[in-house]
Amino acid sequence: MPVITYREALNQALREEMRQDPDVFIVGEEVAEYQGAYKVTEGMLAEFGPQRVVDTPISEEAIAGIGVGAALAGLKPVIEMMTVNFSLLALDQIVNHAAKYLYMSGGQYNVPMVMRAPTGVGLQLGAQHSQNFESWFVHCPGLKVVLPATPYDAKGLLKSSIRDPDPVIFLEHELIYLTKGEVPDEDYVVPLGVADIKRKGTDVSIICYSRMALFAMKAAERLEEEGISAEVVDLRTLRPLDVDAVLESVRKTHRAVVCEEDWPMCGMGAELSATIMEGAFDYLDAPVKRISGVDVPMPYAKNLEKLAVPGEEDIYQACRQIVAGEI
Amino acid sequence: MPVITYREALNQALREEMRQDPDVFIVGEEVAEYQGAYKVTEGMLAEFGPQRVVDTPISEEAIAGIGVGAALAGLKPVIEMMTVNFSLLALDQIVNHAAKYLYMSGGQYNVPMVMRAPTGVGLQLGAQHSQNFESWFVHCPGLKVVLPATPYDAKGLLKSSIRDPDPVIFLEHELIYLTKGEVPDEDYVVPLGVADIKRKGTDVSIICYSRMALFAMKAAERLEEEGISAEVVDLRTLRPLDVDAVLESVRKTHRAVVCEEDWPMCGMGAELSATIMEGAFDYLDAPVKRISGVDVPMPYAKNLEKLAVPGEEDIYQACRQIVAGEI
Amino acid sequence: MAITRSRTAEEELLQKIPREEHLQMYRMMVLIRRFEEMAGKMYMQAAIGGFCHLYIGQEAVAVGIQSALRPDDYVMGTYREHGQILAAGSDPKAVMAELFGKVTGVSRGKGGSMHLFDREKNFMGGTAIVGGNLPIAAGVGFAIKYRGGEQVCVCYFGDGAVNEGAFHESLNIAALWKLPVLFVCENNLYGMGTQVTRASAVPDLERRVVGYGIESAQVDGMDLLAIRKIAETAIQECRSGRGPFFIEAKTYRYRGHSMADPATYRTKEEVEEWRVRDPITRYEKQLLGAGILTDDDIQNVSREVDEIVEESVRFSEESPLPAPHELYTDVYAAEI
Amino acid sequence: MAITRSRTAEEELLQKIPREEHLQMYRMMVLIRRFEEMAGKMYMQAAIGGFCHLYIGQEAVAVGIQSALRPDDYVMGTYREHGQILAAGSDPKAVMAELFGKVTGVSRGKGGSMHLFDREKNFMGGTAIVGGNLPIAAGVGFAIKYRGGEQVCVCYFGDGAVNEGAFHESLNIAALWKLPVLFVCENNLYGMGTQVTRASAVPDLERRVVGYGIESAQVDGMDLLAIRKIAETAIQECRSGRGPFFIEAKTYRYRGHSMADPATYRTKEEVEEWRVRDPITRYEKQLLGAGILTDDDIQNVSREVDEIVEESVRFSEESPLPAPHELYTDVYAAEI
Ligand SMILES: Cc1ncc(C[n+]2csc(CCOP(=O)(O)OP(=O)(O)O)c2C)c(N)n1
Ligand SMILES: Cc1ncc(C[n+]2csc(CCOP(=O)(O)OP(=O)(O)O)c2C)c(N)n1
Ligand SMILES: [Mg+2]
Ligand SMILES: [Mg+2]
Repeated sequence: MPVITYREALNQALREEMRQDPDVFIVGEEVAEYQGAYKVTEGMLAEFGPQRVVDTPISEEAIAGIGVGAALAGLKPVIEMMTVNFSLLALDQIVNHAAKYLYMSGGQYNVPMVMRAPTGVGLQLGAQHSQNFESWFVHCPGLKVVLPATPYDAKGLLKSSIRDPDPVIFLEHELIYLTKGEVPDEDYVVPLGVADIKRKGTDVSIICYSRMALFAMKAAERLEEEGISAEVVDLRTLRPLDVDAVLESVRKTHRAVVCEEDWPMCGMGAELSATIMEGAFDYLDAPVKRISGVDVPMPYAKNLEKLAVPGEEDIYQACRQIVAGEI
Repeated sequence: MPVITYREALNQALREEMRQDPDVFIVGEEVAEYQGAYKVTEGMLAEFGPQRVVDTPISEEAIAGIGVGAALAGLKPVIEMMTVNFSLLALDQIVNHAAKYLYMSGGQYNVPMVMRAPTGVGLQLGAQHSQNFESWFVHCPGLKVVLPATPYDAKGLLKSSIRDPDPVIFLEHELIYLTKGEVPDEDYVVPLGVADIKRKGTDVSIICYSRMALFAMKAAERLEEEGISAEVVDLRTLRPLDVDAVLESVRKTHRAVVCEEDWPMCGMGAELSATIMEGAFDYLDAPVKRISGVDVPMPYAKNLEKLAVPGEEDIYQACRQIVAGEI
Repeated sequence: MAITRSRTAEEELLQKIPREEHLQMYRMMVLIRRFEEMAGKMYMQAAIGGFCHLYIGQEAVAVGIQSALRPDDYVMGTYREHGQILAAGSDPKAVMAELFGKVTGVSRGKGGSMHLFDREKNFMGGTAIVGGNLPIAAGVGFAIKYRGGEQVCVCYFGDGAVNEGAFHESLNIAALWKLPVLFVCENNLYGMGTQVTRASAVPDLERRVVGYGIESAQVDGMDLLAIRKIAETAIQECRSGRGPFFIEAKTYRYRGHSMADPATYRTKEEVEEWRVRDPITRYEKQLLGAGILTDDDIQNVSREVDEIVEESVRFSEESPLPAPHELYTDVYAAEI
Repeated sequence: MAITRSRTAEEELLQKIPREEHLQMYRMMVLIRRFEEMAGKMYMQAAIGGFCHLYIGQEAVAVGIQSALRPDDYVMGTYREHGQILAAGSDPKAVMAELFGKVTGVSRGKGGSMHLFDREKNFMGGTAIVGGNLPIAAGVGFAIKYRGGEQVCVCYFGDGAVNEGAFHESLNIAALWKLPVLFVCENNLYGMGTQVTRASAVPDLERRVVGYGIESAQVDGMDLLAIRKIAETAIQECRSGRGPFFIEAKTYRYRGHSMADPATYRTKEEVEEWRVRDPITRYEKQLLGAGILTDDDIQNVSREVDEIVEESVRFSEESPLPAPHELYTDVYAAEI
């Protein structure tokens, strides 16, 4: 199977869907002539032309509205927010409109739109450009939230998201665009709402998603050397959440470490922790351990940024402690 | 002590602070001539004049920016978002700017601003006008989040919020403006970050805030008749969160029911549930029980709205079950 | 363009439009008026909940605009949209039932007064966020152009909405991409209690769009024929691919902002001045004067409309509430 | 107003401004140029991280505007603000140290290139959100007026920011309330890779503010004296309480959008055309021509500035990183 980057996998997904469905188009800042701020749409202007690969003014709220309106009129828009940080300017369209249209209209108007956005910490991009807001989107009924960790999942999930009849928030971690993996050339999809056991284990369940899943895999390898068998549950989709997969794993391992790069309070880690307690309380040998970003705005200085972002070592240590009964 | 409404208590707090500090002013849609959409600023235009009680165009993002800029220049703005639903249009100013200015400037520029907003379900206001977003604000370091349940707390906490050197999100539940309680005429404050044990108990801890605290008190009374002693912990401030008060109560009662009107996923209930497990796991006789709004956009129809919003009965039943060991 | 006033142009139009159509437009204006009066009454009786914003006084705007549209055109309304959706041809029974929160309502009782939708009529809501429909209208316009269609998307909004960032972003993009969107600003002088002069640095709202290089016109919002005329021109512009068009209709709401608003911020005199220019009375006079309608016709319309409104209330009262399980449906279109 | 071009006006200004001040402005332009070239170099050496947006080519704008301000006036910058904060008088050492992420930086290393702050100079940032500083500038203007002060708040932003809703809301409110805000649009023809003609329905950006009834002017952003002149007029307008002022400075960035951008979306010819109009060379010629500065002066400035820049790098290299505990400080001003 060909080995390509996460970014190329997304590009493939977009091209394949646009080739087979004329109603699919992509719109956003710098997606066309500039080939995308993160080059995800590279070459697409040349293949599909300016009608279907559309550059916009710097108007996030309108970009989201273009998506909602086009979707209501029957198209399948993929809107790109240059980064999730700027989607704060578009939340009224996403949350008050896209997420509620179907419900408010009593089932008449669904919104088959995908909002793609790079998310997470970068390389010293500072407080306003290093955020994660998946918990905000997960909070809102009517939205679906997807955060793939591997090129294979990225392609399969983006294709599912584009075909999905509901608004999907599709978040791509900025620091994994260049990671590589096997990706089939042909058409395939990864269904929304299904977690993937990226590694089987018996001693502790590492529940994770996006870039944290890559750290989890590395940590699990190190743990194995110490005879600790960690199961890595990559959620892939946060809403709908694959609660069964999470509980099944924890009921087996009796220990859970939940991981997010995002800030802790009211984050995905909190939701997972609560969900696990509610569904597997009697199976737990230890409290669920949360690993999150440090609860501060992201500092610019390299040394401070390093301290603020959770990684492999944090997962590794947490698993060791929880298995050793130190948590 | 005089008995006044929650709304009058807020009005008192605003007037007292504006009388004693000329840098305090209030700005927002319809706060002046219209006397406030919910009449919280009634009579204030007459007392303080249009320079300090300022009507704005319908421009939420600019309103928030007026607050941030005025605060940076040394004033103490109180901005009113007509309802928290519209603050979605102002989140870039609140989260990317107000919450980060102090940090990004290395301590040079703090933002002593208060954003007041009615929140929560109303009387059949529909999907776009019946939301709670406290979990979103709680998620963000740099912000403080306050949701008083009683007139006494409302006045004392609003005064603390106005005097606070940091950005404070102050959320007032729409359906408790007319509730009454004893409120001192004179100057007093309720400190931010301190929960209030509204009722002592031994069998179960009801952790709550805002309107849910009022339901919790009623539920606790009913439970007492059945010989169940419930402790009601009114958080009052969600960020900073009074973790000690929560854990102390749960370590005593060994059971916790956490209540929010908001949607469940990544909500305050999830945060509390996780926090309690992390801090009192060995004390828990049962998993923490979450009570939240139903995970759907708010329907208009009266009967459906009633089903969507949690209340006294839900808390009552949850406490009975958890004490009976059915959870 | 300046406000259309010339007598001759008016007579021209009166004659140009077939009697049947005059009758339809007149009936629709009267229907909206009576429907709204009834909605107000039902609200006082607590048969209708939530916020209820009446369209009384502004009838000529929606009726004039909608009368110039094709069935396949799209409409984006506001939260003051009872009149807009009725003018778009929706069944008054289903609209009233929605206000009652019944399952027979246009939105199955799940939307309410501020969230009326009717897919059959391409009526896309119904938003309670001021200015929230403007970016969406641009999106609908984009879809029309994407498909090479000839439809138009009409977007209604008030004088207050002009100051939202969404207005700015949407008009710039619609103009930049030449989208077939007809922006209709219903300038009723107030946004809640705020006079347009206290909200807009330039109270002449047509001036507000100069920066987008967009075709625009001001029109007397109390003059059905003037609105009908400019609507035809504007829609033609949009269809022909020359881009969006902005109409400022100067109108007035007789009632408060919503049923909850006593409207103490304006004088009785001001309200009276506007009532004198009532759009229905005016159109009625024109029709009678030109011999297009007779007193009998007027009385018939009055009787018909009263029956329709009565019937809409009866229907709503008798209709069932949504079943409890409806709470959980329509959150997602896909099975989860 | 039209772009200032008249020769006489230019000579007038040349003579009116004292030599010492000319020397300062010239030195500042050269300092910014060399500072930015060094920053670019340091970025390539990975001594500077994150996004780095250079001001090269636009020096005349910030220098011209800042030279007309008082020390107690306020400044809101963008993320392309190295030149803006230097022109505001901040210490080059502290600015460079911030780019290095050192604790001696203007923001203690916690802000970075896009988040420069200097309270002593009333330089309020430094925002990485396009258009994000416009509402804040209105707020600062509000505070000035609230206190009855005579200061002005200058707000810099680019041609791309004009299309954000924040621009619209802020200009309307500033005009409506007559706030002392000087809006300076640095139109360098591109927002990232997007030419202004592909982003703004009306590419003549001065036209974009007609709808706010705001005083405005277009100026050659490569002509320091022209900018200085219009800045004086504009600032006078603001101080006198007549409300905000909008300046569109037509300028150009020689480098890509950021250090990461090869700028393949524009031709070498276009870049060359603009380089010919280089603001530093032009001002230099004027000063020499009028006998205000001598070749020696020019060489001295060059030497001084090189030393300052070298020194700023040395200082930054030698400065310590923020201590680990700084990660947790400055989240809140109050003890928690
Ligand atoms: C974003 C947003 N801000 C504020 C409100 C509250 N609100 C509802 S209607 C209204 C006034 C709107 O005035 P206008 O646009 O003139 O429309 P009109 O009511 O006069 O028809 C306001 C402020 C809202 N619903 N949405
Ligand atoms: C709200 C927001 N949207 C998008 C971006 C990404 N971005 C950074 S700079 C830029 C272009 C801005 O162009 P302009 O306003 O002309 O300023 P210039 O870079 O030319 O100085 C964009 C799109 C951002 N930082 N913030
Ligand atoms: Mg109005
Ligand atoms: Mg630019």
